[in-house]
Amino acid sequence: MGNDLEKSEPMTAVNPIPTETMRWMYRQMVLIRETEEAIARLYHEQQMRCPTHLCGGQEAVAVGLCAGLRADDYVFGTYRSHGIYLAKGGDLKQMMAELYGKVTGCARGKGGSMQLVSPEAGLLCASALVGGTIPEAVGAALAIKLRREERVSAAFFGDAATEEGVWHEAMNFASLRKLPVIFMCENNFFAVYTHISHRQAEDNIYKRAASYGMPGVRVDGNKALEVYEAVREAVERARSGGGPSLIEARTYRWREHCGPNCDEELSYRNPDEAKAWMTRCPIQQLDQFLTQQQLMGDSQRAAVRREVLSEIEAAVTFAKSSPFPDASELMQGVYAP
Amino acid sequence: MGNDLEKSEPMTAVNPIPTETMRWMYRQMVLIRETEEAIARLYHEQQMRCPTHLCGGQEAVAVGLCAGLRADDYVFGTYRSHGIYLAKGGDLKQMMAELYGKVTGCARGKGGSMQLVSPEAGLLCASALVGGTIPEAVGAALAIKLRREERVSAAFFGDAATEEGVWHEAMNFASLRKLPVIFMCENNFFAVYTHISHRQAEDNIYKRAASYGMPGVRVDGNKALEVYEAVREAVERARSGGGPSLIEARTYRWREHCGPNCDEELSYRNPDEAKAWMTRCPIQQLDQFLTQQQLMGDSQRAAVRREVLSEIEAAVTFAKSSPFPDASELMQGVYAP
Amino acid sequence: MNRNITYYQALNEAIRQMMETDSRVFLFGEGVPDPKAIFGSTAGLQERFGPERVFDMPLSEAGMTGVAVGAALAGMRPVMTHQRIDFTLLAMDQIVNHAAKRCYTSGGRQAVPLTIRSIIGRGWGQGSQHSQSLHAMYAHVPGLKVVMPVTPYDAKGLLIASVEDNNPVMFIEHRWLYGVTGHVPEEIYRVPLGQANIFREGSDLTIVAVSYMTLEAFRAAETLAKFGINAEVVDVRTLRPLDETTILESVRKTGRLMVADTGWGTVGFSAEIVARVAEKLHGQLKSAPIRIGLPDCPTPTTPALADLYYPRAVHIAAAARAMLGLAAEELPETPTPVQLDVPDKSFTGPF
Amino acid sequence: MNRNITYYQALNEAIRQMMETDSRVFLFGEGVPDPKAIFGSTAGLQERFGPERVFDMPLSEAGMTGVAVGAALAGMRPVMTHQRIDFTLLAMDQIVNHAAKRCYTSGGRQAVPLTIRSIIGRGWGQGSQHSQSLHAMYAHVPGLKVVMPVTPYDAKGLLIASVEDNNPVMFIEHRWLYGVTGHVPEEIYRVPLGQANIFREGSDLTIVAVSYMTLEAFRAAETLAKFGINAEVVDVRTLRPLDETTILESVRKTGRLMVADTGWGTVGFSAEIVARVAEKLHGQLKSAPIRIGLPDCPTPTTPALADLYYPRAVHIAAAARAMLGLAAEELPETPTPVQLDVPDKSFTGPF
Ligand SMILES: Cc1ncc(C[n+]2csc(CCOP(=O)(O)OP(=O)(O)O)c2C)c(N)n1
Ligand SMILES: Cc1ncc(C[n+]2csc(CCOP(=O)(O)OP(=O)(O)O)c2C)c(N)n1
Ligand SMILES: [Mg+2]
Ligand SMILES: [Mg+2]
Repeated sequence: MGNDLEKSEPMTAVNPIPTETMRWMYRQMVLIRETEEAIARLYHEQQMRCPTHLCGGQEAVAVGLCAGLRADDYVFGTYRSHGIYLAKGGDLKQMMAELYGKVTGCARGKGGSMQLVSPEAGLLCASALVGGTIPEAVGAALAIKLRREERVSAAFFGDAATEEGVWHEAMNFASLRKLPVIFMCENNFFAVYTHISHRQAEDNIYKRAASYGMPGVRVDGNKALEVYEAVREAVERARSGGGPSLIEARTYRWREHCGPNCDEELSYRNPDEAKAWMTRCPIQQLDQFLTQQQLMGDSQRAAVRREVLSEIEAAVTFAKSSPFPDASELMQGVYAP
Repeated sequence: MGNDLEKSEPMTAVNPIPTETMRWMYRQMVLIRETEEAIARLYHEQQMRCPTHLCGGQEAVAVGLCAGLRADDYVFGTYRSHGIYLAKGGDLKQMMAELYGKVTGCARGKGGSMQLVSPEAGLLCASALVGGTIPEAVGAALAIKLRREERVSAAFFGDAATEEGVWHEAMNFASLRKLPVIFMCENNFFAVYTHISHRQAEDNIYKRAASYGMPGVRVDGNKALEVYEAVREAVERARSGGGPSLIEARTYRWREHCGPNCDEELSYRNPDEAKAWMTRCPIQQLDQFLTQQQLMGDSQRAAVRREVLSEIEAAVTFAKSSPFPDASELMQGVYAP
Repeated sequence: MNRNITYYQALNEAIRQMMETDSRVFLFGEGVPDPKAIFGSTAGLQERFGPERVFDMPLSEAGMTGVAVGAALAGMRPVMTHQRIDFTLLAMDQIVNHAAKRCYTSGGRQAVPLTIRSIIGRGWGQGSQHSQSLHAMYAHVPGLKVVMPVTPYDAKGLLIASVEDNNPVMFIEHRWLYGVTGHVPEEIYRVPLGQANIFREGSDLTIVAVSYMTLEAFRAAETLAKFGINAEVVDVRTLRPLDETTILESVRKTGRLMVADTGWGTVGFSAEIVARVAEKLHGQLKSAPIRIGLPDCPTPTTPALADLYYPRAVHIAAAARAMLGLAAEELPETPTPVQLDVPDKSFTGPF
Repeated sequence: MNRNITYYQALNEAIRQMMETDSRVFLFGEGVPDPKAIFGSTAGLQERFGPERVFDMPLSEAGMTGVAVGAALAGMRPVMTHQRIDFTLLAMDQIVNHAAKRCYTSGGRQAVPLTIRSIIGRGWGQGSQHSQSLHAMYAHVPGLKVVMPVTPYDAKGLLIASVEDNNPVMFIEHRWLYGVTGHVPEEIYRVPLGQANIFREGSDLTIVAVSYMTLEAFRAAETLAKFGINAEVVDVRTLRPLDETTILESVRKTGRLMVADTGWGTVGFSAEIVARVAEKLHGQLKSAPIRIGLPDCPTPTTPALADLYYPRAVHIAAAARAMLGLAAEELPETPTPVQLDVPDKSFTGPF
């Protein structure tokens, strides 16, 4: 599918990407991938008792986005937000504990995998309702503008979310008020089992930005650096008062829509297409690039793996050993004091 | 504003408009104009006790649309539907009686001006909710396609309705399924007192059709023939399986948003702009054209006026002399048998 | 000093004072800056605070409610207006699935300090899509607060309390109340959410009333007084959280319950009041409770039927007499001569 | 011949037979043609009737409900599915402002023969946005019908009656019922809308139950029988129009009322039942009525709290004992050992 991409080469000589940023992206992608893999392994123990949507294969989008954001910027996610939660700097222990329904979870066990939240990391809302957080991201951008802050706000959503009316309403208002928001569409071509061609008249998400007088670009969502560059441009525009941008990042989900398994046997996706995407693994691609550029060697690669795995192991242990919320918490927190 | 129109000349030599059609358009516009004027005069008697949105000045859009439709085609309107109701062939007596809340009304006095309906004329729904009938028109088009009929369905809506999410959702689905529907946007630049520039990022409604792979054109909504030609093209496309079209017809409301009065004193609209539009009266323009082409003379013009005025007088008499619904009707018709 | 102002002026003053004292408060909605200014309740505010903090919005109820929720999550305190509560149905996903859930589902770490103003009403052929009274739907949802002020005093005090509250509040006004006058202090004050108000003391029966129906109930009570019947009128004011204590106390005292609601009875707010009393005061009612509300059908536009659709003081009074076992009697219809689909100028307070 | 099939098979058969007998019927919704086929209820239908009459839809709940309303106005009989009732909140404007109003507001000249299937449920950490039971909101609205079948027999008979009905019907299924089995005739038959069902006869108290709670109530009744308490379980089946007669008759007989609802109690459906009984059977209850429903808070995801959130047979049985003035007693929890957030395989009928 490379051919239907706007640009295929990630690097511009003009404005090189800092090595640290690239190393960070690599590390975050490995962290996300290994976390999802660990969840996939452990889910069968049936101790994580909530619907769980893994993002394996799509890591470059969340990481490319967050690489371009500051710690105090806002992001809004979906039910598939493990990646964005971790990329934005959410605490892994708290995330794991949330999946295990423990009181030490990021939502004290009340939100589960679909509603991860990390106010301190800037993830203000992840919603189980498709499209639900898109206008909310615009609202956060409005808050930023009203307070004359330098922050930006990012809406992270899937291809099907653009079919919801609120997407259209949010795009229009964001552009009307020139708000500092980035619409990051993670186009993995599917809504559960339904291909985009059965849901959308045209496969042209990024082009629809024109309806709102907004710049829109399409990038290879499996190339972290390409995503990052588009984000960097959009963020500069937003911070300098230039208003919102739409980025369509095309990528692919490796596992089933919801749950820990793979589901080729359901054959709603073309196996060759799937294979093609998997050979274009976002992590391997960045790995190769860093290796070629001699920015990463075997020892570093191994170190990253070691660190990440022990972090995950620690998080799982923390989650499993944490207590469940006390019965008294059932009726607590319905209203804010 | 002529300059920001796609095409300004109504006539094409290729496919001339039948004289009968043009005469019919003239007559219908006069009928609608005089009906609205009569309502404006009579409203102060406070016998029409429901919110009433007049369409004076915008007649060419409804008439240009319906001139291109067949009697068995469907239309869906808004709370401002006197024009579309009459243009599509709705019964004037029943409309007047409805405004007077009489049992002889098109909705037995239960719908009022905002919810006119005429199943026999093909007006299936007019809604007091902005945008509400747009997807419904698409649904009727789906019914047409499922039944393999030759009809088309038309959604008639204002500029602000395109801000509603359902417009986006309806546009996408109509194009996805190549449904025989015409999206007729009556852009009078205002939502109540609010100019389009305060509501929409771009003044480009017709261009947004591209997002859905749908043809979109902008026409001078004060030129009935120009509207008609765009409709004729769209209808041909729809009937021949070519799918939906979007038409943006730019026009201007002469009176207040809701009610019988003019409201220059509120000065939310530029008086020069208003004057410019009024001098471009849709009826006068067609009148001039027909006169130039010697398709209409003074006697015919006078005859039309005479007929129309007596029709209206008869309708008002009918409405005023009709009985109110009986008390027993209050709880009737909540459910269909 | 006893200053009487109107309901809409009280709302206007509350918003102005909140915006003056808290830079996080902003106001938006269809028609907010327009010449009609939401029945005058937003008049002058854009001039005063500028188009950044006070603005109109696109016709995007769902999206704009989401914008408000997002701004609230980011630390602002938005006040949003809908010209009719019917329009809030387009925003139900944001209100019920999002705003109402955020605090609980974040383990209490987040708050959505959001006030959503909307308007219910009656009269002038508004019809089935423009005159619904849908507060019951919101009163059903934990995580939301639902407020319906009747007097100018409460309008200001409850609006200030709502804007200062850290939760999503459905603040529901009634078209026929904007012209009502009453005493309103100039300074900032609060009427706490969750407290009902004994609008009129009485001993023979309790009429629990919602929004505008409080005035019809009050008028009915005055009529009943002429027959020596002393009705207590309880203005619910806040439907959620509900002030069960005040209501139960009153019913315990009078032994009789009538509920006068602006909405439909079936699975409505009035059902909750009757159910609470049945559960908590079993065997203490001297007669069967009565619900006065809209008949179980949509709103007809024709005045001929609308006049029969909306319950008024006469119906409340008649029902009260029946409840007390008194013979049916022709009760004086007020106002007379009757034009029932417009507010009664002779009955605008001060309350 | 006594054929036992599952709830989802019964639904599937109903749709298939309706589509075979009436070319105006078509079926669409998210996931309708996908491998999971809405818990199997739409399996094979696209293969059988083709992609024109059976299709998936874009993520556009509001717009697609409008499409269904428009198709119905144009003479079709759409069957729409929503995978969760939470999603119908995006379509409230079309359902409440449009579908519910068309017949009345056209003076009875139009009909909207539309069936909207949606799903409620419990368990497996669905959480606050994916497990609400919002039927009360729809039961409040005149012009809508609301159906909640429990048995496979009713699932088929009520779905056929709904599709044949000329009004918008909210047809609400429960996730935990799809695997339940029961006797279902092969031929087309109807279970009339508006008729409750005495699910279990009894004399000591009446348990009016909604959807899945009918099974928990039934199980509770079996437990209570061991204590010599004979509970009558009334399955409401249709919430609107409501079969008041059957309910009142049962309560008149038993003199005791409990309502077991899948939703919230406050301003919920259970309030309506209690209110009706209070109005129509004043003084005839031997003890205060009891409502069993969800606590007044959103759904927590963690099983530790969800297990406390959803009422079960033990709670119903305990409440019944209390109502009858019997000493509290440790009641056997079924199923045991307990995994409360998944359906109990040992309790799938036949019903
Ligand atoms: C409003 C709403 N409608 C339907 C659903 C059911 N649903 C959950 S995820 C999903 C697919 C969404 O696809 P996409 O937006 O592309 O995101 P992806 O899952 O591919 O990451 C659907 C239909 C929902 N959660 N919310
Ligand atoms: C969903 C909804 N939101 C708001 C309103 C209030 N309202 C009635 S008409 C109107 C203006 C609509 O403008 P437009 O669509 O351009 O149509 P026009 O009145 O200009 O013909 C508004 C905001 C409504 N009726 N429905
Ligand atoms: Mg997707
Ligand atoms: Mg307009």
